[in-house]
Amino acid sequence: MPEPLIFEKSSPERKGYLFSDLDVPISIDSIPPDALREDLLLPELSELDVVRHFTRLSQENFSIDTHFYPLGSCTMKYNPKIHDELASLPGFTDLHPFQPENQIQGALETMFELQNLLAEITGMDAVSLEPAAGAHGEFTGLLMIQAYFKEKNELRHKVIVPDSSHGTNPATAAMAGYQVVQVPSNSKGGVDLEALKQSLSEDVAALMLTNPNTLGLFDENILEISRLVHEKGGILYYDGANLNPILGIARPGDFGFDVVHVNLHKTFTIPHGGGGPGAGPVGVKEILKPYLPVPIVKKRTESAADWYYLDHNCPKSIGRIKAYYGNFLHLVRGLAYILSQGAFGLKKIAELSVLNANYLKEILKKYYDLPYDRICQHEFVLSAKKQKEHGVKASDIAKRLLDYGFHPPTVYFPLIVEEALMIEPTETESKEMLDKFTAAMIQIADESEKNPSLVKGAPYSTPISRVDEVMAARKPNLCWC
Amino acid sequence: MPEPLIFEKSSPERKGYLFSDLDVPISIDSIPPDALREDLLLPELSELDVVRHFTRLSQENFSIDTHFYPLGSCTMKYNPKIHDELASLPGFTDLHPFQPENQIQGALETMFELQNLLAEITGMDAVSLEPAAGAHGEFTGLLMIQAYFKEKNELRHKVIVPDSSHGTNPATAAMAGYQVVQVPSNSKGGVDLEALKQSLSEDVAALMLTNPNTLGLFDENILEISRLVHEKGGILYYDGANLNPILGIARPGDFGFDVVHVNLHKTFTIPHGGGGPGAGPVGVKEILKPYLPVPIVKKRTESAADWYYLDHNCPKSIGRIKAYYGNFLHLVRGLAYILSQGAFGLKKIAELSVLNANYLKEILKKYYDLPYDRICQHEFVLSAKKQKEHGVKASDIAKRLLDYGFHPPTVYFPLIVEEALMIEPTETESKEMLDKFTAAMIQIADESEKNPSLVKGAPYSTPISRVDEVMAARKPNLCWC
Amino acid sequence: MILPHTESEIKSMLSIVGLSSLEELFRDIPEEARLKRDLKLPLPMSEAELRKKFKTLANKNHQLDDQISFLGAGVYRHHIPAIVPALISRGEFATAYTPYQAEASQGTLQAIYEYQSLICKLMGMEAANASHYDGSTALAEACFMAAEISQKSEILISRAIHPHYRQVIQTYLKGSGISLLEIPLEEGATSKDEVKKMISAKTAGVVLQSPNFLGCIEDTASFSELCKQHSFPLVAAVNEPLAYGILKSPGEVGADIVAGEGQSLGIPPSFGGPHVGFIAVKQQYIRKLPGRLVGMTLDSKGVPAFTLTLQAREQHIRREKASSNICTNQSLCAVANAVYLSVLGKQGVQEAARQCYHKAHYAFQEWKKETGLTLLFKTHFFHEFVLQSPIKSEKFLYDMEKQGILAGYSLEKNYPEFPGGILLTVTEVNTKEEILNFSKKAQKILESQKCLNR
Amino acid sequence: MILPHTESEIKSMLSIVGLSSLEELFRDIPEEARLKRDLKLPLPMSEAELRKKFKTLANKNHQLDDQISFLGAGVYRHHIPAIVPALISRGEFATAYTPYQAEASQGTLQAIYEYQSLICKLMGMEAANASHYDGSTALAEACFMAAEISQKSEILISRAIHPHYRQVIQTYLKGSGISLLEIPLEEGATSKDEVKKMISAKTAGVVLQSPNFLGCIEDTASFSELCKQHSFPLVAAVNEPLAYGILKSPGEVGADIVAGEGQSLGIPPSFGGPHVGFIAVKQQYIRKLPGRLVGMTLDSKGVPAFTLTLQAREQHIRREKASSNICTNQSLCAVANAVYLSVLGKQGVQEAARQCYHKAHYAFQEWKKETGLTLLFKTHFFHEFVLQSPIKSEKFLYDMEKQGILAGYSLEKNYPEFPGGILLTVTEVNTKEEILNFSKKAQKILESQKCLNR
Ligand SMILES: Cc1ncc(COP(=O)(O)O)c(C=O)c1O
Ligand SMILES: Cc1ncc(COP(=O)(O)O)c(C=O)c1O
Repeated sequence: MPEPLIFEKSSPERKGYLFSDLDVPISIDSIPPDALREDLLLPELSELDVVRHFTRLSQENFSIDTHFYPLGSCTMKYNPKIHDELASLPGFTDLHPFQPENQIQGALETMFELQNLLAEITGMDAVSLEPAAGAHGEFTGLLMIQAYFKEKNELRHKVIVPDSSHGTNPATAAMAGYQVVQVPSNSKGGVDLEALKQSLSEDVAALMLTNPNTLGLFDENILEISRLVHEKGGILYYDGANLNPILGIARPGDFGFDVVHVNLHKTFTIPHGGGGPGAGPVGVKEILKPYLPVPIVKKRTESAADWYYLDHNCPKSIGRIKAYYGNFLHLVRGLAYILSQGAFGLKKIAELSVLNANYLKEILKKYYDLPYDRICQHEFVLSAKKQKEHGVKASDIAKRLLDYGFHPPTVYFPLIVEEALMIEPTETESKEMLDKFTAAMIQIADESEKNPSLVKGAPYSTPISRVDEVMAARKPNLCWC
Repeated sequence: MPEPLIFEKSSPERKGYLFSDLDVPISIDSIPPDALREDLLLPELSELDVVRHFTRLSQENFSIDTHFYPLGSCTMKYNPKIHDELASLPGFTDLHPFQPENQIQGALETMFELQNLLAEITGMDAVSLEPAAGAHGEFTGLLMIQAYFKEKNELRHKVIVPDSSHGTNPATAAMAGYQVVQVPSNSKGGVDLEALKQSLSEDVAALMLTNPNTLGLFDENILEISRLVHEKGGILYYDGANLNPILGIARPGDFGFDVVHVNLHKTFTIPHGGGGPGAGPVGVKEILKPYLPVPIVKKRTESAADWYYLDHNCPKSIGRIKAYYGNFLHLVRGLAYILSQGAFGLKKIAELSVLNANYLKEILKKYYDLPYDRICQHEFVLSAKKQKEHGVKASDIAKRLLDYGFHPPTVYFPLIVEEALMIEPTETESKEMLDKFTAAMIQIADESEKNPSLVKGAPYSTPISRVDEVMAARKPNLCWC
Repeated sequence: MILPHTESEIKSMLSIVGLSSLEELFRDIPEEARLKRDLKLPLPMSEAELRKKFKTLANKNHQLDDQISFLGAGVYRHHIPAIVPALISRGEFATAYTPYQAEASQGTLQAIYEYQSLICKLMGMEAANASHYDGSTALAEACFMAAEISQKSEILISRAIHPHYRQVIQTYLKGSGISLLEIPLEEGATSKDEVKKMISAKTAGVVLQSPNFLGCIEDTASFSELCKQHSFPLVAAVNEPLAYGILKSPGEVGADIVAGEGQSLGIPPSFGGPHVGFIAVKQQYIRKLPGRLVGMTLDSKGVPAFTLTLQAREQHIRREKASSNICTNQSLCAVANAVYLSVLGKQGVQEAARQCYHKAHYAFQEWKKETGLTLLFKTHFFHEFVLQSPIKSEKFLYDMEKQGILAGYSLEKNYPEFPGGILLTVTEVNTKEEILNFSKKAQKILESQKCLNR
Repeated sequence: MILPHTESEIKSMLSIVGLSSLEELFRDIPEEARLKRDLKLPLPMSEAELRKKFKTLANKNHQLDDQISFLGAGVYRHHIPAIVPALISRGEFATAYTPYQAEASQGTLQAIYEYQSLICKLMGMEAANASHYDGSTALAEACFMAAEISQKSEILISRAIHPHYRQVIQTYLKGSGISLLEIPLEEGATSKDEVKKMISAKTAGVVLQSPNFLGCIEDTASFSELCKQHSFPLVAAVNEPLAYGILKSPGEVGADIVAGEGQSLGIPPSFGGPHVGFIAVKQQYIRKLPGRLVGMTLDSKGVPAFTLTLQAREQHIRREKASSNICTNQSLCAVANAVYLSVLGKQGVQEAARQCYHKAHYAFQEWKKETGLTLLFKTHFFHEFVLQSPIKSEKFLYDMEKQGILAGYSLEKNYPEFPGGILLTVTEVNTKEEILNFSKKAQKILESQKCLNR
């Protein structure tokens, strides 16, 4: 811990912040004394202490702004600084969700426009911007499906999830009360159609498909899958967290999917913030529209001027899934991104993100095992099998990459690939950067053979060396005391 | 060079920035072809490249926001973040100096208010906010003195400067065409009165006094000095760059000084920006007021409302010393600081900055030679004499401090102390921080005895090791090519 | 923003990949599945055009700061020290991902560990998760936890919980088989008599908030006793964490789980988001917590270090058996909370709470005196209270808004049992002048209304 | 902002110092020299009060962005990429001091080395200093340099240099014994015939700017030849560095010293400051440069590294013999220039210049057609030009301002020889719509004026 804890820097009686003097008389009417707090164990620091502390902490991070960050499944693309500027306009930040409609027209217009653009991009009929993240979007989607079948009086209690899906898919299905049925992948990394057919029945409410899947592969049988599920009356849920590589190329709605969520914090450049906040809008086809969460932003054109309003009057809606209306400031960012790109720009993003991934794959497959040797989409998954023969695991390679100045790929995910290294470069990285990265990876492959203990002891250049995760879990210390 | 040069990251044809499409027809009327440029050797990068480059560069700096920075003569105090917020209000930044008077009332009011507050703080009758830095303020001051004597038809061509003064003082005097006369310090670190008397004559236009001087000492004979100079008809110039320790305690104007400059970027918390920009307002007594540079902000009260204007109508003025009206955004910061402190706050700043310095001095004088063992003001000067006996120089100690996470003191300045280490902690540092610093200094004193080569080889923890300054000066490489 | 690839680079990369055009990269996508036209989007905008567009949009909103506002109801205006946005906007915090690689993420990890600790101190709890989407969803997941802990299926929730929160919980519980029953109110506080009647063998837990949505301070301790007697957990909801600068924390009055909203701690209203939820518990429940947890451990050299821990609760490891589906949370907002609580510190938080309290009480007395508006409930309050408007509250608010004052939140829609009820909030940002201004404007409106009615 | 010291710390520190009160720290200050009262300052303000106060002040100004502006005259509106403020406001850049300790300052040093290099590339020069206060003072010091190089005492300066700059030089030269003579104009450009007549044995150098203050492109090459013939330096002044995105750089047309202003390169108008001056020279003059210089060298391990160099020119070493008194410069603004030039890059700078050029020429043609306003000079221009108003220029500008348009800079005060002359600037930020708007408004004003005059 190169920087002490904020609590350790505290000094009794020190003040960090000055309030304006109280400009009203002190109230005589007072709270019952037994409701009053006696002690408050917050630290006591000066403003400079706090600035220095968090500035120094920040420097201990790898981030997109400082490092190439090819973390698979996370789409760590550049987050344009202009979006920060736009999202911090006081007209957006200093706005209360309960202000009267005439005072929030700009915010509603922003949301309305984004709803429409996302519908067009995903090929859906309506969009809700409320979900705060992808998993939240999934939950919303499944509840809509549930409401749909409830109205139809169909009892369907299963949700099918391929084994290559993201962990949130089965977790969400379980949270919505469904029984999760897993189908395996075929040898080409797609859904095993035979297995799918066998799993399908009148019990199945939905198939949740991550596509391109977590192997970075586009399922060639997508239309067949869609047909099969619909045939049995099931609903098709599209996990569009990985929409990046198909922007302007193909649309979930056109494959027959009925619900899709997208992650604005991946495809649409919202900064990840060290784990959040994000935004996970959900789009639906006409059949599910009545079930969208409330409220939905609508427009009416009154005497020449447009008027935006929040429609709560949706009797079949699943209800509210978050207080207020979504992570609004992030919606500003998402809209700004789409507007800055246009149709041509979004397509270019898809193309170059896929080109970058394939370029890395082609070079690296000579040094690392590539279980699915196909054209990939935005990402691909290597296996450290060969390196494991020398005792070097995927996690060792990850740590060693830190010494070369790269954030590692996602490791041990997806679970279906042994010693997985899941690499997603994104389109905002240049060829030079990719070349530097491959050079490091090749070097590490070489080290793994010739000097495995070097790799296994990594990292050497970070503020701390490898952490003891076992101890962390055995004796959890989650709070300073 | 842990981060390559921006030029080395360039790739031909790469674009980093998109302009709106040209919305007007292209002009047929065109520039003579021989005026047209053929090539432009600027780098070609993506926005992400640039963000990453400068973010990484920034991390190679020590700064107040990351480190204790006790650089003598520089008053490296905390720069409140609120000032950045205020100075970047669009009403201040998006303002052209030539907008009509009715459009700039807020800016002029800001300046007017600051002029008055600085006059009160320094004990002067009028203030110009135009100078961009301390040295610029000095120059302005000397030109006013020159104009004053010119009008009186007195030919005075000398300026007296104590040997403990800041380098800008003699440099400024020379630039203004004066002959510089240096007077030595006495054994207590003050001006040698006898020497001063001998230097004084009808030839002397002014004495420039840095007080507290660069030894951190307040000249006990200040009133006597002032009397002596005035007696000979000379003008008293006060280098108020070090005003911090006497804020609210004493005022240059009350000692009889006629001109004073202050450094807003030292005493008044303007961030130093890696060397600038700063702001060096100049205050004068009534006798010099007619010579102030143009324009001066004035107020007239018209039909209930105040009206601010720029007065250019000053026939005796030395003229303009900078385009427009000073480093305006910094004036916003300076005003905000004064207003946030009030009289009580400013005095507290003086007291605690002096307390911090004396505290360090008392502890460190047991380990390092203290040539002037007196109560100091905001700073004090140690000598590394004792350490030099072991071959360890002031600069070695400075470098070694980096390994302990401290920015070093100013070294080899003032020139009158051998192996000088000039330490100014400022009031924004806590006792804990001072204690950590003394611990490091004591440790280094110990190392200097027991393991001098360790100290001489420092630093070991910075992005680069000790630079070759001789080579830099011998074969200057000032431009990438 | 433009992509870095030059034409010649694209060519050379394609040739390494063994393709001759970018189109070929998509050959796995069945022809019929492809989009055969361009997306129908507006033409791309330059940075300058974006600035203009969003400035125009922002200007169509009416900023709170440009009017007088006593609107609260779960989202509060407090001073935000300038260092909060300055620090959390640093690229190294903002553009990092979830700290899965501990060695490359100590900054985020330590900041979140400190956040967890600060929330625990403020709430009187022993462990907190690394944040949740918002107060409403945090509370919904806390209800899941309660049911899981008690292994029962009926949650009793106070009617004085934020209406949005109750609605969200209702939605969340849909597929779960857990039901939600509302405990009626008495003088704005949750009725102890009623809750006693409602408790049954199915009761999974009680959800209570103090100060509650109507501003009233609840007698949480008695509820806690009741819960203990029946061995199910008391879930404390929180809208206004700053209240615990002067009021006893939920932990001190017996809550087992605390879930709520951190927006008050350094985050602007932002039209409702991003804000930040938290869930904090007593030690025994840590393995039931949803979401990420940062723990302190050692590195291989014995240096204290931080890492994500107890991940076996989470979706990426446990899939359908995870304690929640949450993955992305509100990390950067949690860091904002940490910066806020650090710079205000003990005295600052106490002072902020104190000022809220005194200003709200001054306002209420002043308004009563000058306008005749009266308190609807007799229960003690913190910085929020319900006034009884003699005219329709929507009408009163509308007229006040025309005078430049946001005069609170109308209870009519969500609490039809309180016609004319207006929930008003006064915090340290409201000045005496604003309070007096309210009196003046309200007086006039109520006067003129009286005339009309006569 | 409050100081960190607690009462008990103050006590313990005082006891180490051996004093019993803070007052005693000042015992060296003679009693009579002390201030015996409190400073007369307003009561201290909290952060919230500061925000309110400065927001009010800022709102009393009229932002350029809220109107249509064709005001330039040395300070230009250009798009500033969002990354410029985002990067230079990083604490590590903003709160560091002059990089005297190279090992702890590589960030600033490398950024400034890059700045120097970028300025050299743009200006066609070989070395640049680490910045100067602004264009005017940089040019004044360049005049000192010229006199020092030629060892002569008379500077010939074009009358088409920014009037403020000429005034500043006049002030700067006061104590130096160097005099300043103005070269008259011909069609808005500096008269070659006149300068030939003015050159004498005393001539120390010629100062010329292209595009000059009146927007005209000078025939710098001919002046350069003249200077070479007489062996004194040609000093090129610069107001608008972006012009060299399409125009030949000062270096390419023969300047020996280039001095000017970098505000156009990523710095907002800011009511005139902070902006940033620069001085760039050919190799042979580097030891005459005022101010700081960053050089590339190696560290003790042979790694390339940066350091301040040639410090023997500077005041802190040489005192009265220094090449200038400058110490603090405008470093952070120089870094802004570096970020701006890096992100625009070659193509961006060319494009910005191209757009300025075409928009300005379109505007002039449009205005001529629609309003009858004519160009005062026949000389080619870049993005600035002088129109001849048939009515008093101050009156025209006043009427236009009432219509929401800043219609330029009146030459009447500083160039009485051009009555009715108005200097207008059109850059890439001005839209076609704004240009057409100008026509409409100007038409009306000029029409109504004609009626009056009839
Ligand atoms: C494929 C996929 N689905 C779902 C998610 C979950 O999204 P979130 O983390 O926003 O909840 C992710 C994000 O990591 C993902 O990659
Ligand atoms: C005592 C003293 N005088 C003058 C100056 C010069 O001020 P500036 O650097 O702002 O020109 C300084 C600053 O370093 C100083 O410390």
